[in-house]
Amino acid sequence: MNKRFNLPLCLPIEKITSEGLGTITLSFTIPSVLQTQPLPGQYFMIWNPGDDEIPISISNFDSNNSISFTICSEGETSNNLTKKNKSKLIGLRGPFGNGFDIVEKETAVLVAGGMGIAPLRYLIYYLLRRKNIKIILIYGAKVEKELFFKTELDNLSIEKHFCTDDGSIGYKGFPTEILDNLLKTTLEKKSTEIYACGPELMLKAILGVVKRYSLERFTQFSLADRYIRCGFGICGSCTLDDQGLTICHDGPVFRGDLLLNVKDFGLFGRKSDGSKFKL
Amino acid sequence: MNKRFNLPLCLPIEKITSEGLGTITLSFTIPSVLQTQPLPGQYFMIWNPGDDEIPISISNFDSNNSISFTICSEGETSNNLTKKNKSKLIGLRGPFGNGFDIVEKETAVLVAGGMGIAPLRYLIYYLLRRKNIKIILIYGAKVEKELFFKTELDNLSIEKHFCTDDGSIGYKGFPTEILDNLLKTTLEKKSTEIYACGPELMLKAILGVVKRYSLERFTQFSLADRYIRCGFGICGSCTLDDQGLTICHDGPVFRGDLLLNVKDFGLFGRKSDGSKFKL
Amino acid sequence: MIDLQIKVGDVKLRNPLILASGLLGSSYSSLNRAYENGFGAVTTKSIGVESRDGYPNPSIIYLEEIKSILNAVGVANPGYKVFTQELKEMNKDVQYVVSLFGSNPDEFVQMIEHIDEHIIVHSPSAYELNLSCPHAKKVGMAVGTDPEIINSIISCVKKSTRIPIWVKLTPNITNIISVAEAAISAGADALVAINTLKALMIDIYVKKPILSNIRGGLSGRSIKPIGIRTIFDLFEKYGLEIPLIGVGGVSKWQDVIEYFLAGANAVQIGSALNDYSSPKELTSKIIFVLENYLSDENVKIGELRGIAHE
Amino acid sequence: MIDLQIKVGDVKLRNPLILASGLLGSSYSSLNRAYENGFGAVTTKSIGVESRDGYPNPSIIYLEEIKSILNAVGVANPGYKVFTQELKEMNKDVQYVVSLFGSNPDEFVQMIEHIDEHIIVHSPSAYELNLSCPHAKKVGMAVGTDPEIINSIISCVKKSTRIPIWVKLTPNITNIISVAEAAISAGADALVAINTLKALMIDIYVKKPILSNIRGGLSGRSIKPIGIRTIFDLFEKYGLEIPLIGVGGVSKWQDVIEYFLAGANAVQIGSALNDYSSPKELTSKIIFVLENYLSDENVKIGELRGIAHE
Ligand SMILES: Cc1cc2nc3c(=O)[nH]c(=O)nc-3n(C[C@H](O)[C@H](O)[C@H](O)COP(=O)(O)OP(=O)(O)OC[C@H]3O[C@@H](n4cnc5c(N)ncnc54)[C@H](O)[C@@H]3O)c2cc1C
Ligand SMILES: Cc1cc2nc3c(=O)[nH]c(=O)nc-3n(C[C@H](O)[C@H](O)[C@H](O)COP(=O)(O)OP(=O)(O)OC[C@H]3O[C@@H](n4cnc5c(N)ncnc54)[C@H](O)[C@@H]3O)c2cc1C
Ligand SMILES: Cc1cc2nc3c(=O)[nH]c(=O)nc-3n(C[C@H](O)[C@H](O)[C@H](O)COP(=O)(O)O)c2cc1C
Ligand SMILES: Cc1cc2nc3c(=O)[nH]c(=O)nc-3n(C[C@H](O)[C@H](O)[C@H](O)COP(=O)(O)O)c2cc1C
Ligand code: FES
Ligand code: FES
Repeated sequence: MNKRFNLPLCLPIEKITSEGLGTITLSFTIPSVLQTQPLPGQYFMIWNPGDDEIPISISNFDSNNSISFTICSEGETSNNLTKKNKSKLIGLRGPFGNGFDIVEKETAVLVAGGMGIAPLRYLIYYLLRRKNIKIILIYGAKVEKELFFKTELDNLSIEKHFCTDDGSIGYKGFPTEILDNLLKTTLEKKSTEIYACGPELMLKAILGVVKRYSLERFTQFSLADRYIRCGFGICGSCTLDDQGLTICHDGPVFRGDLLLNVKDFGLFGRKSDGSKFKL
Repeated sequence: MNKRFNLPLCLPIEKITSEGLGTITLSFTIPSVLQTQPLPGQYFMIWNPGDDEIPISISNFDSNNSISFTICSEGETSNNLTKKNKSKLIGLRGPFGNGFDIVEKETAVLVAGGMGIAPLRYLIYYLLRRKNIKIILIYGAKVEKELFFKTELDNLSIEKHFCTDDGSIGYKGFPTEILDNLLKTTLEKKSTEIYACGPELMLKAILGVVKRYSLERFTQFSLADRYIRCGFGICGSCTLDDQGLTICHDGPVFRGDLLLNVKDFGLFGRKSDGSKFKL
Repeated sequence: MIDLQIKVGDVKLRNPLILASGLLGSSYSSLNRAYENGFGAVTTKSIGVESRDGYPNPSIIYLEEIKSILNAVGVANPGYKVFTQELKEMNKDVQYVVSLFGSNPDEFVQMIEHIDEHIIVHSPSAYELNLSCPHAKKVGMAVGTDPEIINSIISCVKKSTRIPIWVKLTPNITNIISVAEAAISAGADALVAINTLKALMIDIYVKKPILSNIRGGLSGRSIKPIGIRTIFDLFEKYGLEIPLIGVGGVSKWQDVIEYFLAGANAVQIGSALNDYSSPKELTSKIIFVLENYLSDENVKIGELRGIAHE
Repeated sequence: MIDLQIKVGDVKLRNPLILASGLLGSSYSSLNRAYENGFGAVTTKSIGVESRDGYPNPSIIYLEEIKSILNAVGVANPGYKVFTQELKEMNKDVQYVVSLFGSNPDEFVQMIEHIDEHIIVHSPSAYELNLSCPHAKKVGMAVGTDPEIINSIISCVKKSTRIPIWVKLTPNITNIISVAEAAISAGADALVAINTLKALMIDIYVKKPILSNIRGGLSGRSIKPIGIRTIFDLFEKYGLEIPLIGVGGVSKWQDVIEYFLAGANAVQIGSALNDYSSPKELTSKIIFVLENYLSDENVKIGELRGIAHE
């Protein structure tokens, strides 16, 4: 049962793992009486009491009810969160959003850009439990140091393609190029589902690629560049033009065919005052 | 499922049966989506919109969700209710109270005084559905005309003992005397459960009788002489001294051994202002 | 065992759960029972000078959907003289609070002097002045929104008795501080907040208000966030200056803690009686887990007071 | 098919369900969508003179137990000039109401004149003055409890526009008639009631208020009996003299009827969005059964207005 905690569930930080570059993973154990089974792609509102509360994807969840969030220091709140000590109480409100639609196809191609690896990491573990799905991860970052979970991923028996803008490791270039190449060569398109997460501009580029192969309906994009307030789709802070769908509730995962009609996809975000900003 | 309607369920009067002497039976059909299965001895708060709401026992309930209440004109509200027309809306709030504890013994002796027949009528039909219970009804009233449901009861194959104060029909005297006589002669005490309803003074007399046979634990009394306001045991209008049990919620049915410790049983009631009055 | 004793001013209670006024409070028997069943103190139904039958039924309705109650009992009571007889029957170990309503200082003084005179051995722990009932005419809220009347009632009452005076405030007001100020400056020994919120419900088939009195007061879980806010407001303004008793929607152990954190010294419980099969079940369930929480957090309950303001 | 058309003064709506201010109202897209999804009209988020980021999160919390919401968004908005751009994108068939907040008559006039000037072809159906937000400083309730300020705001605004002025009132007040009176005498075209109730919630482990702003406003089913009572009060006093829009806890078709019986001409719906999977599901479920009820009872919806007073 995917129970939602509507009020912040305040739990002590059980484990803090440094991922490098101002990025940490916080783990908590959800009391087993409060059974929940969140999906990859769903997120929680993470409350740092006395400070602020921000949306963070689930970067792992295991059968022991241990839940992890990987937070990158982007601004004040995320930065404060990366500096919390063990045992401090953090409020978890969620899970929110639709999560990825887990499709039983032969191949799952996961495309991550930067922090976009967080929800895809949980997706990998989730898919690994289904033995019959082949997983291909394409993961890019600016530099090697920003390739979080590199060692952990190296230990997994999945197909991996790393890339960096500067070529410090892996392919020199963008994940889109690798994806394009795979689609052009080895990938059996009919049996492939694509899952992408990263900056909206990268997602926009991916949409361009998959469209060329008419795969937009089979590509799921997880968006993150809108201000989230309520998380359950009522305040309207995070709507996409023109359809008025909310990222927090109707998303954050959308299929490419829908995004083709989203006027501001890859162009504008919305700030907390509701005004638009250029992405 | 014994669902309770906490807000008045407003239903049209479906059938009005005159029982004589300012007494009528109102029947309603509870929509089957609102499944409820009230017990004999439970009551509803019957709301005459624009007027008042008074506690009335269930005098029948059948498998077609038809529920009946038999109301005797005692004062303003009950009198107004007896004059309602078919199709008028009446609010039903309930069922409330504990109801009779249906005991699987060989013999059930039902002792009714006057209007006390109402809940026992439903109890009879309820018990008749359990083939293996022998039913003996002792039913007394002041005069023949106050023996409600006489014809209907005559048609039932149960053992009946009628009595009236003036001997206009049946035994001349009180139900207590008949009960005493049965207990003295034919009744196998170990396999008998007694159910009594009527004016509290009569109930007090019955308690005196059954106590002589040490049957107070096996005699259930349904009380009605306290002002009922909430029906669910929170306002305290209907408490019994000294234990502070409520008639509306802990009762209206109590066993005799408990009533032996109720200081005001058969002595005092409480009015709507909370003051005591002599019964 | 965890110590749950608390103090409301000079009044010491074995635990912080007080039975609220108007619930199981019209006879000595139900008050005794509630105390035996584990409440730290019990409050009587509000008593007035004259007897009142209250409003016709329906006068108390449970709103399942929001776990709340709508009532307009109309301060039914037998009058203070008759009720004094009930008080004489209270068990000697019971800590009880007598709730009173009236329309002017004289009425309150008259009732209190009578009770003080007739109940000498086992006096009430406090008098609670109901200046907040939303549905009775000329009393309760009608006097409880006017700081001047409040001030004069309390000043007079304080002169006539040595028993602590608790003042129960209404939330149906623009600014509760105005009346709290009047109560405190007149010498109130504790503030009790909140009473019910003015509310109404209509049956859509009958097309009439359900309560015979049309309007009534809303209580129960739906009003807890308003009760918490009120206690928070009062503690923010007065800090430790005056004891505060939190009422409104307490039904679980967490609610007790929440009221303490907001600034309360004790809580009253009313509507939640309907959530449990008996008063005993209510108090024992709440107290059991409350004790666990306090021992986990390693604090005394009193130490939680007002902590949410830090 | 049953006719659900209603009129709020001169404003004709295809059905009586209006999207309440602050819900899905910050972009033209969500307003268009809500209207397409079946609302009779949609209200924008309250807009002010300057842009505001609103309060940090948590700012909106769902209280499952009482099916209610506690919020202190802090009237986040991009300022009226930027927001006018959103209004330009509204679909031409959409009936929309622009909600405004401000701290004095000039601010309201300034905003309205700007919008009137820039949105000529497809004007708002009404301006709704938010004189009732409980958690923003110097605006909303801060002005909405003072009859004099209300009167001067509305008088000035009425002189500057021909578009109907709806006035949204706060329930956090001793006597709502005092402010209603001021609004009506200054020329308000409709009253909207109620906004949220001042409330607060504390986490017992963190021991702090959950909302970053500490206090917030309570909405949703728990406040319905208070909203109904308020509309009843207003209709009792003013009868057909002024249109009334009922807000607070509407989530089912029965609630719509109940508000009409109390005296409303239309209702607004906010928190209940969370009870349905989409605005479309909400409106279609409500409208479907509403139509059945009206045909069973053989009345037009408008004929139900105020019937509970008879
Ligand atoms: C669905 C979703 C999932 C996310 N998952 C992750 C994740 O797993 N790991 C991770 O590190 N980050 C994730 N983010 C991004 C993260 O929420 C922002 O980095 C964070 O909110 C920044 O807050 P701040 O106060 O530190 O920075 P600020 O200085 O306040 O802002 C930095 C940037 O973050 C944005 N931001 C601030 N507050 C919010 C908010 N409430 N909602 C959305 N954006 C906001 C600002 O608009 C700005 O662009 C996710 C965002 C969304 C919407
Ligand atoms: C559990 C229970 C079951 C009952 N079942 C039946 C029944 O099946 N049929 C039947 O005819 N009567 C029944 N009664 C009695 C019935 O409720 C009263 O006769 C009725 O309330 C009288 O109201 P009135 O306004 O007509 O009379 P009034 O003139 O108001 O009073 C007449 C008498 O009824 C009592 N009474 C008035 N209102 C109430 C009230 N709210 N609660 C309790 N007593 C009240 C008065 O104290 C007085 O003794 C039952 C009562 C109880 C408590
Ligand atoms: C049926 C009922 C009767 C009440 N009678 C009184 C009363 O006589 N005097 C009073 O001060 N408060 C009275 N109240 C209010 C309660 O004491 C309490 O303030 C209110 O119900 C909020 O608490 P709760 O949510 O725990 O019920 C009554 C409440 C109810 C439900
Ligand atoms: C998240 C949220 C934001 C709100 N913002 C506003 C607002 O900007 N202006 C306003 O007048 N009311 C605002 N309100 C109040 C609603 O419009 C409405 O009056 C209140 O929620 C009661 O209706 P409901 O119970 O249907 O939600 C807001 C309510 C919520 C829940
Ligand atoms: S954050 Fe409120 S609608 Fe998305
Ligand atoms: S009628 Fe309220 S307790 Fe019995």
